[in-house]
Amino acid sequence: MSGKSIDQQLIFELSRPGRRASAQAPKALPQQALANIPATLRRKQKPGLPEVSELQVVRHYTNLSTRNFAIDKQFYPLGSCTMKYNPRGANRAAMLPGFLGRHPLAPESHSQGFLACMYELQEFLKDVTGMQGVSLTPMAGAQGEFAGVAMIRAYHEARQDDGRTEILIPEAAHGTNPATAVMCGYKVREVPVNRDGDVDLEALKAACGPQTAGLMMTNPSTCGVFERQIDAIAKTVHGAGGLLYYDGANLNAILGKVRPGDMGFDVIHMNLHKTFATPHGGGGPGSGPVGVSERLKPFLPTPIVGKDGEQYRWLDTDDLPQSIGHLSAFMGNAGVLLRAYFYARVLGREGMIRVGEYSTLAANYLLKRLQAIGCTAAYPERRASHEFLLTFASEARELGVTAMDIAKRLLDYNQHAPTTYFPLLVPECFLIEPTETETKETLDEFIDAMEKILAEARENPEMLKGAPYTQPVRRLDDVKAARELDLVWKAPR
Amino acid sequence: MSGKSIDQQLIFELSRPGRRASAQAPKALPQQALANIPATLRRKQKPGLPEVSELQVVRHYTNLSTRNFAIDKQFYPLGSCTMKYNPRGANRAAMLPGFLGRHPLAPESHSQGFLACMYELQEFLKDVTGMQGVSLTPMAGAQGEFAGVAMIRAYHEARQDDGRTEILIPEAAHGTNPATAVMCGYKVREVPVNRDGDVDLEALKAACGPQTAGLMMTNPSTCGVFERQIDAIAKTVHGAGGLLYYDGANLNAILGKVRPGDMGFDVIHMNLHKTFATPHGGGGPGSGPVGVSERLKPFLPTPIVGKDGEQYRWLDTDDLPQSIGHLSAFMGNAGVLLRAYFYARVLGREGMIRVGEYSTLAANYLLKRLQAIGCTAAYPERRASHEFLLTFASEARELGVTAMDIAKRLLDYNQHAPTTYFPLLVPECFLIEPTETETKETLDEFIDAMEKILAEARENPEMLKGAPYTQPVRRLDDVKAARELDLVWKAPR
Amino acid sequence: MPYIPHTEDDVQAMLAAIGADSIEDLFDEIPAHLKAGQLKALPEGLSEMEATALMAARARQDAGALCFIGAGAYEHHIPAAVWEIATRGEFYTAYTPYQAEASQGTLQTIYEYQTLMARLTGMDASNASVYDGASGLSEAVLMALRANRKSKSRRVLVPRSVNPRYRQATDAICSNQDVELVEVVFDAASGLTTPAALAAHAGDDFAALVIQQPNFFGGLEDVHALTDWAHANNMLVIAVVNPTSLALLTPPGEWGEQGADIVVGEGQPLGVPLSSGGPYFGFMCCRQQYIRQMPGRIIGRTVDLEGKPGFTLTLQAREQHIRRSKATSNICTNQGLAMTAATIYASLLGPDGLEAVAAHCHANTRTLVAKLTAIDGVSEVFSAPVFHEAVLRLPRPAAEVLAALAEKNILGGYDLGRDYPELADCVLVCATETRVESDLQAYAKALQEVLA
Amino acid sequence: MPYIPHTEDDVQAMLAAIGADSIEDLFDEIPAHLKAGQLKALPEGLSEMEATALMAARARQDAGALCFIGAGAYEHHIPAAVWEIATRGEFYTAYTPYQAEASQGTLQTIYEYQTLMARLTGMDASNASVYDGASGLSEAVLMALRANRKSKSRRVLVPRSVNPRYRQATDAICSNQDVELVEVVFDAASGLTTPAALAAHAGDDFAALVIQQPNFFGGLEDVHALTDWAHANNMLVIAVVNPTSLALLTPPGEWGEQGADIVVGEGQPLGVPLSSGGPYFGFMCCRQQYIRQMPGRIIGRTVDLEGKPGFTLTLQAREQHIRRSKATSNICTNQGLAMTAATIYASLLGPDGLEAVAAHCHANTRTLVAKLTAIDGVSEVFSAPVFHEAVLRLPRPAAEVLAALAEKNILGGYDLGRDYPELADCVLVCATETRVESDLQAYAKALQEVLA
Ligand SMILES: Cc1ncc(COP(=O)(O)O)c(C=O)c1O
Ligand SMILES: Cc1ncc(COP(=O)(O)O)c(C=O)c1O
Repeated sequence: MSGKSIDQQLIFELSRPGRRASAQAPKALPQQALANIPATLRRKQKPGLPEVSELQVVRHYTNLSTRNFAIDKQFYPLGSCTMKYNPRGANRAAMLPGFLGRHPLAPESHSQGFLACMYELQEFLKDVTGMQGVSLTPMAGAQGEFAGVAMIRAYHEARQDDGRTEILIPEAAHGTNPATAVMCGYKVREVPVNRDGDVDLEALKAACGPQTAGLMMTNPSTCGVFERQIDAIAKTVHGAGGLLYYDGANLNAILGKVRPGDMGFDVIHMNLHKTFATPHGGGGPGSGPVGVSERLKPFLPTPIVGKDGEQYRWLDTDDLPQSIGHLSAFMGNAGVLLRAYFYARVLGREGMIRVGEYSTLAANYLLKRLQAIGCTAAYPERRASHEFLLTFASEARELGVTAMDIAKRLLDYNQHAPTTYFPLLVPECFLIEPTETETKETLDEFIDAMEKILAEARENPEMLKGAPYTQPVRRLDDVKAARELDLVWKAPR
Repeated sequence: MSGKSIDQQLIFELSRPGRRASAQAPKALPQQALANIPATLRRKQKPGLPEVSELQVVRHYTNLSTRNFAIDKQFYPLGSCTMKYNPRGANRAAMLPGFLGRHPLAPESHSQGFLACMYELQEFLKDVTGMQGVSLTPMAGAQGEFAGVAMIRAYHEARQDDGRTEILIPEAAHGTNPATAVMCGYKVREVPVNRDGDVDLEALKAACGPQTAGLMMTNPSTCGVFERQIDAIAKTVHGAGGLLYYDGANLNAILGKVRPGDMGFDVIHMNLHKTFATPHGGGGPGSGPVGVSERLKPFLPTPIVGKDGEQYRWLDTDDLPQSIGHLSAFMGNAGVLLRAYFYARVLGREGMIRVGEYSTLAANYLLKRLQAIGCTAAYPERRASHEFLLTFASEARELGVTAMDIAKRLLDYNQHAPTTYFPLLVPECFLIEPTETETKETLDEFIDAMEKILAEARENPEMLKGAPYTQPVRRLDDVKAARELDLVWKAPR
Repeated sequence: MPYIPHTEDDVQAMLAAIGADSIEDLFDEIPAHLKAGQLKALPEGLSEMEATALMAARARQDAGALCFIGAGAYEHHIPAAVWEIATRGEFYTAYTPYQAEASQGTLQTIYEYQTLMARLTGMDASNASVYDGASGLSEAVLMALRANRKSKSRRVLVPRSVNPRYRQATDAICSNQDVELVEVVFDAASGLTTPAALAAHAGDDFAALVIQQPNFFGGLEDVHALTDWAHANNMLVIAVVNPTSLALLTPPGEWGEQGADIVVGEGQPLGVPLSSGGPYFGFMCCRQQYIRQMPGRIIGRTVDLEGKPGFTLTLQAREQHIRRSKATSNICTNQGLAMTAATIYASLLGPDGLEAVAAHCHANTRTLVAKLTAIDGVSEVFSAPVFHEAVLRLPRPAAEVLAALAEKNILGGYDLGRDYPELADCVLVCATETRVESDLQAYAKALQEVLA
Repeated sequence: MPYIPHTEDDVQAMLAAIGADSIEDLFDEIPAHLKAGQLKALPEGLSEMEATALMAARARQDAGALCFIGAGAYEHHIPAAVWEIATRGEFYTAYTPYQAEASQGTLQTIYEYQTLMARLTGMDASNASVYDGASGLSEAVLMALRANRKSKSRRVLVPRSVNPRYRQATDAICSNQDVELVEVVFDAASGLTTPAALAAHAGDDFAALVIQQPNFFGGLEDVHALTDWAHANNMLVIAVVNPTSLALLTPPGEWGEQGADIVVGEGQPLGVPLSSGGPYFGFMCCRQQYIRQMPGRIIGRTVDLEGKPGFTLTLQAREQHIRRSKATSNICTNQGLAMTAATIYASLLGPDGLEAVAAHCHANTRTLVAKLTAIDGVSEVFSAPVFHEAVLRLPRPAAEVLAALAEKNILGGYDLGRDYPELADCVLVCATETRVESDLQAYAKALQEVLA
C-alpha cells in the first residue's frame, strides 16, 4: 500500500542532452569571441554537467534537503559539536548585499563597515577568552589549531629553543589535536586520563621535559568534565618550558564563567560554529579564530584588523614581520564571522555569561534524569560540564546491543543521535551535549525515547540491530562502501 | 518498529508562561510610558499568544512546512490552477530591500523605480491580451472579476441603459463567476454547454435580451477545450447590447497565440499567480489585473500608473472621474506584480508565445497517453487546450471507485491530485493541467501512477477507499469537521 | 526557452504520441483569423542576471528615505525567521489546501492563525484572511447586512474618522449592491466620534455601526460607549482595529456590554513588509453565531480514518466553489502567505513582545510629537489620546511642506488634505519602534529648516 | 534571555532533578579563583532589530563601487535558487553527516558534487572540499610528497606566475614540515612559465610541479608541455585551476600525455558570493591511484540492509577522527555549504551555460583591455592569450592610480606591485559576465580622467 517509494535519482540521471535552465545562462557568443584562445588549450568535449531545467534543479535539491536531520527540525545533541540554534537574524545580516558583494581585496576606503565589525569581534573574543590578541583568519577549528601550534613552534624558534620536538596530548583529545601537531612538524605523545576524567598528573609530569613544545587540551575536556588540576597542569608544562594550547571546541561550557587566559593558556582557538552559534552547513564552513597571550602576539596569522584613530585598516606581514603568515588566500570565513558578530551583539555582556550557565544546567539535568532511567554515566561522581559521557558497555556485554544500535534507533524517535565512540577511551560511549537553546520539554522527550529504547533493548535486542526503520534508507553498509569504492557516478551503458 | 510518530503539536501547546524569543522584542518600557492611554481602553489580560522560544518557532514551522505538497517538491497538475514553476529569481527581485521598504503612500519623487516597473507591466499586459487599458489593482482573480463586472455595470449606468439586470454564465464556469455577478448586484442566468464542451449557442441566443448586462466566460473553457463559436457568441451578446467578460484563469493556454481583445472581449482579468508564474503561497496572495477595451477605459479601478514625459505618476479618481474607484486601501498586491514583471522580462516577446504552445503540447500528450492506458476523456473528439477533462463515471459505476479515491491514491504515488469534481457538469471528473514547465519524464511518471492505480481499482477497489496511506494523516473526516466545529484551539483544562 | 524543459527530442516524441505534426497543429480548432501576430510592447527576454540587475537598480532608486508615514501601513521590525520560513518552497509554492492530507502544513498553520486572531481580538472565530483591511471592511458590511436579523436596512453608519481609503473601497464595492454608507462627523476638538454626533441617528434603521480603534487620526475612541449605543439601536458593531494595538488595548470582543460582532483590520503590521501596499492581508473575526455568514476560507480540526487529529477546509457551503451565486462572497484566492508570515511573527513576539512593540510605537510617536510641536507654528490638532499616530497642524499647506521634506529624504507623514479639506494644513505622523532617537531628531531638524 | 528558552519554573524543576540549589552550584568543581569577573569589551545586548540596523548601515557603507578586481575571487551572477535552497534549514543547520541514515540529503549532494568536479577537471575522484584554493594547494603539496614514490625530496617547484597568495599560504603551512617551495621565473614577455625556465631544474629531485591555469596574470600556460616535462622528470603535476575556465579549457586530466595528478582550486566562482573572501571552498581532485592519500571527507555510494542504494562517508581511515596523528590532514569541518551551493549552481548552469559564462568573461575582459589601452600611456604587459584577467601597465604607480579611481567609486584592479616589485606600475584587471558595456565605459572614462 506504500505506493511509490520516493527514490531519489541523481541530478545526472535527470539530465537530457540539450535541456537547459535558460534563464541562468548569458546568451551564447559566436565562437569568434574565443578566437584568442589557442585551440590546443580548448577542451574537446563539453564537461559532463547535468543538463536539466530550473524546476528540476529546485525540486531535486529541495527534495534532497528533506532527507536530512537538522537543528531547524530536530534535537541534535551531538557531543563536542554544540548544535545550538543558529539565529536566522544572523543569516539575514550576513547576507546583506553590501556584505556579499564586497571583494576581499577592496581598498580600505571601501571596507570600513566590514572592518568595523571585524575589529569589534576581535575585541569581543579577547574579552570572553581573556587573551591579549586575536586573529580571525583560521577557517575552522582544525585550522585554528594549526595556527596555534604553528605559533608555539614559531615562538620556540624565535628564541632559538630548538630541542622542542613534542606536543603532549591527553588521550581523550579530539583527533584534530594529534593530526595538527603532526602537520606542524611535531611528534605526539599521548598522556593518560584518570578514572574520573582528569589528566593523570603524574604521567604528565613524567612526560614533560626539554623536548616538550607544549600541551594541547580542552577544558572542560572531551570527557565532559572540568579539569580540576588545571593550575597544576599549567605549572608543570610551563615549568618545562612548554606552552599551553586550549582547544576551544568546548568553550560553550564556560563562556563568560571562566576564561582560558585566566587558566594559564597561551593560545586558544575558538569554534565560532559551535560557541557562537553559526551554522554547520552539513559539514562546514566554520570559523576558528585564535587568541594568544602577550608573548605570542607577534606570531598571529595575518591579516588582522587594526585601528588608527577612527580608521580601520588591515595589519599584514609588514606590520607583523614575525607572523606565521597567511593560512588562506584572503582573510578567513568572513560570512561566518559576520554571523558570529551578530550573535555577540545580540547576546551582549550578560548573554555571554548565560550561555555557559544554561548549557551546563541542561547537561546536568539530562545526565541526572538519564541515570535515573538506568543509563550508566562514565563519570558518575562528577558534575557534567555542558556535555557528559554515558557508556553502554554493560548493555553491549549483556544484551549484545551496542551504542551504535541505540544511536540508530534514536533516529526512529526523531532524535539525532549523540556523538558515539568518542572519546575512544570510554567503551560504547555516547557524548551528549544538549546546549542552552533546547527546552526542558525537548530534553524530556529525549529521555522518554531513551527509556523506551532501553526497554526495547531488553525485550527485543534483535530489533535494535535493524534500526533505523523510518529513515529514507535502512542501516548502510560501510564496509562495502570502503571496499567497492563508488565515489563518482558513471552512466550505465 | 515505527518508533515515535512525529505528531505535530500546536504552537499553543508548546507555550509556557514567561518564555520568550527575547531577541525579537524591544526592551520593555515602564508603564509610565503608557500613562496617556486611558485605563478603560487598556486590555485587562494579555492576549493569549504563544510564549515560545525562537528555536521552537523555527522548528515548529519548518516541520509544519514539510507536511505540504508543493511545486518545489511535486508534480501538481491542478486543472484551472496553472501550477507552474515559480521562478526563484522573481522572489529575490521582489524582496529587494528597496521594494520591501517602500511605503505605499511614499511620494512619487521616491517611487520612480517602482512605478517604472508597474507602468511597463501595464503595457505588457495590454500587449499580450490585446486590450486598451489595464489596471493592476485587483488582488486576485475574483477581485478582478468584480472589477470587470462592476465596470460593465458602470458602463451601462453611464449610458443610462438601466434595464440590464442579468449576467449570463455558461454552466461550466468557475464558482467565482456567478458569485461575482451577484456581488455586483446582478442576477445570474446559466447557459448550458454542449456535449462537445462548447456553449449551446441556441440557448445563448434565447437567453440574450435587453436584460443582458453581459456574458462571463473563459476561453478555452473550464471544459479544457477552445470555444470554437467565439465569434458567434460575441456577436450574439454584443448584438443584445451586452458586454463580454473574459475570465483569464485559462490565459496560459493561449498566451501570445490568441488575444482576448481580438476575440471580441470587452473586459478581462488575468490571474498572474497562474499565467505569470507567481506563487500561490498555500492559498494566496494572487493578483488579478483587469484589461479593458477602449469603451471601458474610463471605468478602470484606480490607481493606475501614468507617464508624463519621463516621470511616472499615479492616476487616481481625479484623473479618472468615472472610475469604479479603489478596491483596496492601496494599489494592489505590489509584491506579486513585481514577480510577474520579472517573469515577463525574462520570458520576453518570444517566451510569452512559447507558454501557450508548450502547455498545450504537454496537455495533449498527457491526454493521449492517459487515454491509451484506459482513461476516459470527457471530450474525446476535441483537442485539449492547456488542460483537459477525464471522467471516472464508469469506474464509479462498475467498481465503486470514485474520482476522489483515485485522487487520494495519487498522493501515495507522490503526485498531487488534479482538480476533482470541477466543472460540475461532468461526473466524477479530473481536470488535469500539466503546464509547460514539467518535463516529459514527469508526465510519464504521472501516467505510470495512473496506470497502476487503474489496475489497483480493478484488483482491490477497497484499498483505494482507504487511500492515502503515506501522508501525515489518513483520509480526513470532513463531515465531522463541519458538524462539530473546532475552529479555534481551546486549552484542555 | 526560460523555464521550459522540453528538448527537441521530447517535442518530437510527444507530437508522435499525439499524432500531430507540429505544435501549431494543436491549435487547429482556433479560427485562423483570431491567431495573434507578433507582440509589440514586450521587449526581448532577459536572463535572470539582467532582469535582476534592472530591478535592483530600480529598487535602489526608491530606497533610503526616512519614513514617518503610517495611515494604514506601518513599518515594524520583522524577525528574519518570518520570511526565511514563509518562503520555503513548501509554503511558498503550494496551492490552496484542497487535498487536505497533502496540505497539513498549511492547514495547521491556518488553524493556529485562527486561534491567534480570535485570542487577539477576543472573538470566537476567524477566517483564513481576506484581501486587505479595506476590502475586509466591505466584506464585513455585507456580512452585517446578512447577519443582522433586526434590521431591514441596507444602510450602515460609518464615522468620518474611519480610514477614508477604507470608506472609499467599501463604498466602491458595496454600492453595487445598493448599500449606503452614512457618514458620522467627528468632533473638531477631540477628533473622535462622539455620542452627540451619533444621537442624530438614534432610532434610525441601520444594519451596523463601524468603529475604528485607533481611528484614522490615531485617536482612541470611546469604544465602550459607541458599542453599547449601537447595540441599543439594533445595529451590529463592526470593529476595525490595528492588531499591534491590541497588545495594549481592549479587544473588540470586550467592547461595551456585549462586545463587537464582527472585527476586521489590516494584518500587515504583523510581520508583513510595507512593500508598496501589498501583499498584505485582511483579518476577519466574528462571534460564534455569525460564523455561517462569514466569507472566506475556514479551517476545522477533525480526525482521520484512524482517529488521528488533522485539519481540513470546513463550512465550504459558504464559499463560491460550492455555492456559486449563493456564496457569502466571491473570494477564492486569499492572502495566505502573508497570513502564514503573521502567524510566525506573532509566535516570535508573544504577548510580552507584541506589547513592548506597541508601547515603543506609542512612546516614539509621543516623543516625535513633542519634538515637532516645539517648532514655531506646529501644533497638535486633536485632544484625544492616541496610539501611534497623531495629527499636526503646520503653518503652511501640508502638501508644500511634505514636498520640501521629501527633498531632504524625509517622508514626513500623510497629507490629510487629500481626504479632509478642512485639514489641508495637517499631517498625520507616525513613529513606530523602528525609529530611533536620531531619526526623530533628523525629522525635527528638517522641519525646522523647511519652516524657517 | 536571547535564544535561551528556560522559564524560572523550568530552572527550578531542573535544579530539583539535579539536586542543586542554584546554577552557580553546577560550577563547584571549578577552582574559585578562576571564575571570571564581568566582561568589559562586550557592550549590552541588542535586539535583532538593533543588531540588524547596525549591520545594515555598515554593509551600506561598503557597497556601491564598480569592481574590476579579480586576483582569485570573481563576481559572477548567482541564480537566486542557489542560496534560497542552500540556506534551507535542512542544509544550513545540519552537522557533518556522521549519521548517514539521517543525512542522505547532504551525502547525496556531496556524491553529486564529487561527480561534478571529477567531470569538470577530468579526474577520477574528488573530496568534499577543503578550506579554500590557497590552503588547498598546501594540502596538494603535502599529498604529492606522500604520493610520489619516485621522489625522496621535500621540495616542490612553484612558478612565480602562480597566485602569490597561494604560494604564501602554502609556504606558511608546509614549511612547518620542512617543505621547500622552489620558485620558477616567468617569461617577461609572455608572462608564462617557459620550458627554458624549467630547464634549469631538469634532473633535480622535486616531488611535484605546480601549474596554474590560467596563471595569476590571467595568461594561458602551455600546460601540455609543462605537464609532460614534469612527468619526464619524475615529478607529479599539481594543477591549480579556475572552475569557470574549465568550461572552455582543456581539463587537467587531459593535460599532456598523462594528465595532471592532483587538481586543486578555488571553488568560489561556482555560485559563491565574493563576501569579503569567505566562506569559499577549495576543491581537490586526483587520479584513482592517489585516492588514499587525499585529505578531507569522501562520500561513497553503497547499499542498506535491504539492498537499497544510499550514501555514506568512506575511506575514513585517512581522516583525523579515525587515524589521529597518522591522518592525511587535520581537516575536520570543511566548507560544506559553499560546496552545496556550487553543486546547485553547476546544475543550473549546465555545460552550455557555464561555457557561455566563461565566454562572456573572456570577451568582456578583452573589450575592457581594448578600451583601457586606447588611453595614452596604458598598455598590455604580456603577450600570452588570457582567460578573463589581464595585466596593464600604467604611466604612474598602480597604487596611486587605483586610489584615485577608488575615489570615483571604481575599484580598478589588483596592484601587482604588492607581490611583484618589477610590476609596481601594473594592475591586474578583470571583467566577468556581470559587467556590462556601460560599466566598461565608466572605467575607461574614469581612468582617462585620473591619468589626464
Ligand atoms: C574537541 C574538538 N576539537 C577540535 C575540533 C575541530 O574543529 P573543526 O571541525 O572546526 O575543525 C572539534 C570539532 O569537531 C572538536 O570537537
Ligand atoms: C476559471 C477560474 N476563474 C476564476 C478563478 C478565481 O481566481 P482567484 O482564485 O485568483 O480569485 C479561478 C481560480 O481558481 C479559476 O480557476
